[in-house]
Amino acid sequence: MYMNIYLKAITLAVCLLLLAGCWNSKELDDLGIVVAVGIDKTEDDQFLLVTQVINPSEIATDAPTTRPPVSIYETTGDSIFEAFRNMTEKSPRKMYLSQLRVLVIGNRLAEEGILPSLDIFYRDHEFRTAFFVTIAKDTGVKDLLKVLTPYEKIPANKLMHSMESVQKSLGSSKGIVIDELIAQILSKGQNPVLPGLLIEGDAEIGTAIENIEKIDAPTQLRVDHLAVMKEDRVIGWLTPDESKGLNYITGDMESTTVSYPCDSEGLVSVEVLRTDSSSKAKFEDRTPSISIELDLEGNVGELNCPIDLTKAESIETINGDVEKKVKQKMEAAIKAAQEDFGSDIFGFGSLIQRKNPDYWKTVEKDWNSHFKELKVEIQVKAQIRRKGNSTQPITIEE
Amino acid sequence: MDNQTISPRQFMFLVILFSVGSSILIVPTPLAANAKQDAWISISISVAIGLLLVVLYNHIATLMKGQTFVQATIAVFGNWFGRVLLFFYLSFLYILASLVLRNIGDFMTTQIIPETPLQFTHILFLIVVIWGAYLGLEAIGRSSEMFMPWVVLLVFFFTITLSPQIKMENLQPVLGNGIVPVVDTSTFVIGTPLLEMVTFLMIIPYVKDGKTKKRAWILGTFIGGAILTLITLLCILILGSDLTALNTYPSYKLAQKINIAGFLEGLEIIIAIIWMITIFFKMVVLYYSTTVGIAQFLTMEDHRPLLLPLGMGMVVLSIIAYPDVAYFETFINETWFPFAITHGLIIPLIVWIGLLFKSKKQNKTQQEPS
Amino acid sequence: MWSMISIIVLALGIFLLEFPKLYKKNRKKEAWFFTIFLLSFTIISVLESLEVELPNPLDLIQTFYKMIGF
Amino acid sequence: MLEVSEKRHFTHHLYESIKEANLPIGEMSEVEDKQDLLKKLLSGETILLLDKQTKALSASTKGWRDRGVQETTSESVIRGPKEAFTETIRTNTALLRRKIKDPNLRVEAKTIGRKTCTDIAVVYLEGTAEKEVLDQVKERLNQIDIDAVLESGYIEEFIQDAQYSPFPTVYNSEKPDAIAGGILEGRVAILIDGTPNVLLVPALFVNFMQSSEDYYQRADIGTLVRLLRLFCFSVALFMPSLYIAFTTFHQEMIPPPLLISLASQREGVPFPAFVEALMMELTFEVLREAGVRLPKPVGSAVSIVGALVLGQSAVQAGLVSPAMVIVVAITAISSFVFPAYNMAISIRILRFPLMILAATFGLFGIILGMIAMVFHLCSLQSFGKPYMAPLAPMIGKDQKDVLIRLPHWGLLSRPSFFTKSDQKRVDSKSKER
Repeated sequence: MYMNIYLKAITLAVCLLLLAGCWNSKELDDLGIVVAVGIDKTEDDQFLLVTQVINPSEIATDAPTTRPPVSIYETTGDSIFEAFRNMTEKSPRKMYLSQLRVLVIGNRLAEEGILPSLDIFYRDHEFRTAFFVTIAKDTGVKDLLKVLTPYEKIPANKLMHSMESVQKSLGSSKGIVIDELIAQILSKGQNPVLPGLLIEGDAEIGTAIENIEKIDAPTQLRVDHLAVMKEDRVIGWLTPDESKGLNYITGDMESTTVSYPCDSEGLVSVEVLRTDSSSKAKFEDRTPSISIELDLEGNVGELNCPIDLTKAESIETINGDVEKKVKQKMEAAIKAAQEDFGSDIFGFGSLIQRKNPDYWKTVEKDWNSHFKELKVEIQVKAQIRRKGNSTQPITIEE
Repeated sequence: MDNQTISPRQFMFLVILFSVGSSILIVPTPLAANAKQDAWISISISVAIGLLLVVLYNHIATLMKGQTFVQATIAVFGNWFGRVLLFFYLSFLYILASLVLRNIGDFMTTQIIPETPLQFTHILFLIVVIWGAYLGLEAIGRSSEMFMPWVVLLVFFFTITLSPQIKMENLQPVLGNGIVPVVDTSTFVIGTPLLEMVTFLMIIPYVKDGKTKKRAWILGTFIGGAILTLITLLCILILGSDLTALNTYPSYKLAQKINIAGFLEGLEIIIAIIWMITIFFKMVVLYYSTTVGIAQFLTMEDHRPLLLPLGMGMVVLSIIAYPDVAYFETFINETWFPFAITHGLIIPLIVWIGLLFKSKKQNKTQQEPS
Repeated sequence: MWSMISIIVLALGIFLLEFPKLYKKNRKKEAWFFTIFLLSFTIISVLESLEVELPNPLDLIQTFYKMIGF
Repeated sequence: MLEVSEKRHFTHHLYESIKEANLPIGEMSEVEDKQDLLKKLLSGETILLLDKQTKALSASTKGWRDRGVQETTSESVIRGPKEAFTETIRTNTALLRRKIKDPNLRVEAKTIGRKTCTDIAVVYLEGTAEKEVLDQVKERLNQIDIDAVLESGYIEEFIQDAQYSPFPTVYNSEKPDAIAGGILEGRVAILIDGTPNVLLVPALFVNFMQSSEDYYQRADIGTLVRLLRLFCFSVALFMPSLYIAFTTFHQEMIPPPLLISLASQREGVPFPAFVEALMMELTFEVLREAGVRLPKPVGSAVSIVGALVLGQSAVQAGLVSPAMVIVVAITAISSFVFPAYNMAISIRILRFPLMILAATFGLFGIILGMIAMVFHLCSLQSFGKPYMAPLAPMIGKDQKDVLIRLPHWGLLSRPSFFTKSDQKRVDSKSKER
């Protein structure tokens, strides 16, 4: 009897709650799924917010229509949060941000400092931490997000995938997700780098659906090299080689190519399969220095000069040449960071902090100037393991 | 109350769930903020101290001779002084229970269902807690056996899937800021949940088999402490101490980082489930011992009529307990530890001394005639 | 207004749920305590729903421990 | 005077000899009461009245058309005996006796029902069945005072422990091998005349997850099937509510490509997901009920209507989303997996409150609902045995025949939660070669 009354009471309570409404429920078809967000400052010092919202029925359909797969909304506001709310004036649906793929930061904002504007992306419960942060290089964020991409229907997905594949197989850039970025900005011993995005071709043509109706899309999006930051401001850009050097040092290089002209004519290209870098801080008389050891393993990828690959020495020479080449890139990156930018993008400061926390406390305040003086030793060890399907370069015997 | 008993194993599970519940939510942040990368050392220290505390509680439990803390205190100090002590003890439990309720409510409304009014979340949660407390200790103990494997499994899964993202260097330098902040911070974990274990003095008389139950309590505290240490360690290893301190709920953020084969994302629900289950058991244990305590305080025969009225009060208290999160943070950082030590250590110590005297006297009276 | 009515309805429901049993079993003391608890907490809930400032026990605790120097 | 008494003496002698030896009929009994006599006559016995005798003889000559032992209709198996109990209690006890030829098998007869006088038999193994359980069964049966008993459901409602619980605490089956297996474990079977459904107590939660076929297939297969059933249990219970919770509260937990496709499917569906799910589930329940009641030739019409109208047209008309149809279908199929029909019904009932909780609080509601359910399950008892045993309270040595099933040579003892005495099942030497 007792039990029955309790069951009734609970059912009654549940019914009451149901009547009170489903506060938080939002139906799937009421959501505007945002895949990319662009932020920048306008000229009158307001925040500019651009969102790329997907049109689900266009993407998951058997019968494509002429409507574009994504739409763009643009608003301004005194804060980013306000700009998001202002967006409801334009968009029929509530912006749903959990599926965000890419956050694009405009030039103007990047030079002013991005940390204040990152707050909402970390604070709000709707954002998840797995989205890339990038910088729009030489273009406005809106133009960038407006470009329709061939093959991949959602431009934001295309950006994310190319960023991943550039990092995986070329190594001249790398993706960074928001919490890593915030951790690096907050850390005194390391400054972050951000990948850049740019438009190739005419921005206007890219917005039209005709852009993707052509085999050779006239306007395309490209992932470019890395932007060097000092704390939260962008202060310059690395060249492709320096970017690769940076990735070698920080151990983010997964796979890339190294090519160089050989003694006579032609090129040797080596496919780097995996790298393993370890950096250590050393102290001599309270002067810190960094030593980097890089192990590199690769294949011969392409060969069009007369080298006799059957001989063990020739593999040795290739090893040596690759080592030299990679070391150059790494040194270039360090030189750029130390001399041009004065920004510790490698995390050497954190290494020193871990090695000698007492010393670190004395230099922590103006680490970037100490960084300029820091001595770095580099050791590269390359190992070419295989030479592919051909035993020798394909040449005509003379 | 109604002669329900639980087995030592069930008791151990309750202790584990109790020590993990709600602490797993709130512990990593302040720890990482104060002790930085050495937060896990702080937890280990406090767990070691907590084990000593449990030894004391166990000793008190033996001296209580099958009575609950409330009954024993009244028996030792009489109706007047005993009741004064108990008033504080019971109000401690009641306030603790409503704070725990608020914790889960806060978490749900910040992370999972932000637009739902707080009080409705509390009411729903409390209805189920009352249901559990109504069914009695036996059902609570058995349910803990049903849920414990899942909690262990989920914690295990959580650890395994996150292990590729571990960065060992986040732990270095060990003791970089010296030992002082580490020891200083360890008071936090002693305050919550270790001193809160004084609640079990209301439960332990209902545990069968006097010998293994002591071991069960100590082992339970140890395992619960180990889980807490593991979660904090994972937070620091993966997020780093800066981000851990920045997040309100770092372990939830941590779960967002699980990514299996690029497809299985969004597994933060796993940690949410662990939380809900463990916090639920903490609530049930607290609520049950509070109502049983109040019923014994008022020499009632049954605690069940009190369940619903006290629940109404708890919803109100949990709402007004703190106006905003900042208030809670200062309260938990500054006032909670002395508050918990008064009720979790000083009152039990007073009762302990009283019990010691009483048992000495009894021994004498027993020895003299013979 | 609605919240006040629903609180009172809820309290009445709890009363009807528990009281007859206690009355039948002739447990006078428990019936009294039950009624006192229910009544006082209902009043508190109603006051809370009318947004009356209620004293917060945590404030009390905080000032007490501040006083003795924590 | 003397003649009369001699005559009486003679008839008495005759009466005695008829009673003792002369009539080749089993089950002769004496009747003294007129009321009793009428009752016996009406229940089909032959009454032999002798002049000048105050007692009558009643011979059990009951005879009726019965259905004969046929194949089971509600619990079909691939491997194992296919016979089912019939409506006749004598046949049923014989079926059990044929399986268990132990002299300790006891059949205790009873009649319940003031008007129907239904025969009831309590069957158990003396020495194996626990005395407390047996006493409780008899006590509860003796307490019943009802005018009619037409089916075992009447008895079940009187003797079950939790009067208001969606979960069954009495097991029933129409398969003699399942009941015999239960009796051998030390449980008590209750046979009721007029129904092929035999009750078995105590019944624990895990019993409803097991089928007698688990023991006939090889151990590994039996284990896998049991785990599959447990999986289906959770699917049947939680699938619709999880779907509602995920699509209306926690979209961030759906993998992105799936989210996009779900969102595009929902485009233009007029109802909220909760109403959609409720509608579809209700429709399915109606369909299932109709399928049971309809005469066989019309049955196919229902399935056509169900498949075409609900599966196809409703989606094309944009009333429901295809994903919802899939969810409902998976839920329905999963709920058919259980060997015990009454457990399947309780799952069907519990699905709806869980859906309501999911629609108001999302996953928070579902988990709280689940916790409340587990607490309820853990508080249940069946004839003094904790319902969730041997999971909670955990009994280590009984785990070998719960979620997993060890091979028969590994199941050395009977489950200890039913009986403490006569534990030995398999001699450990029987596997030695």
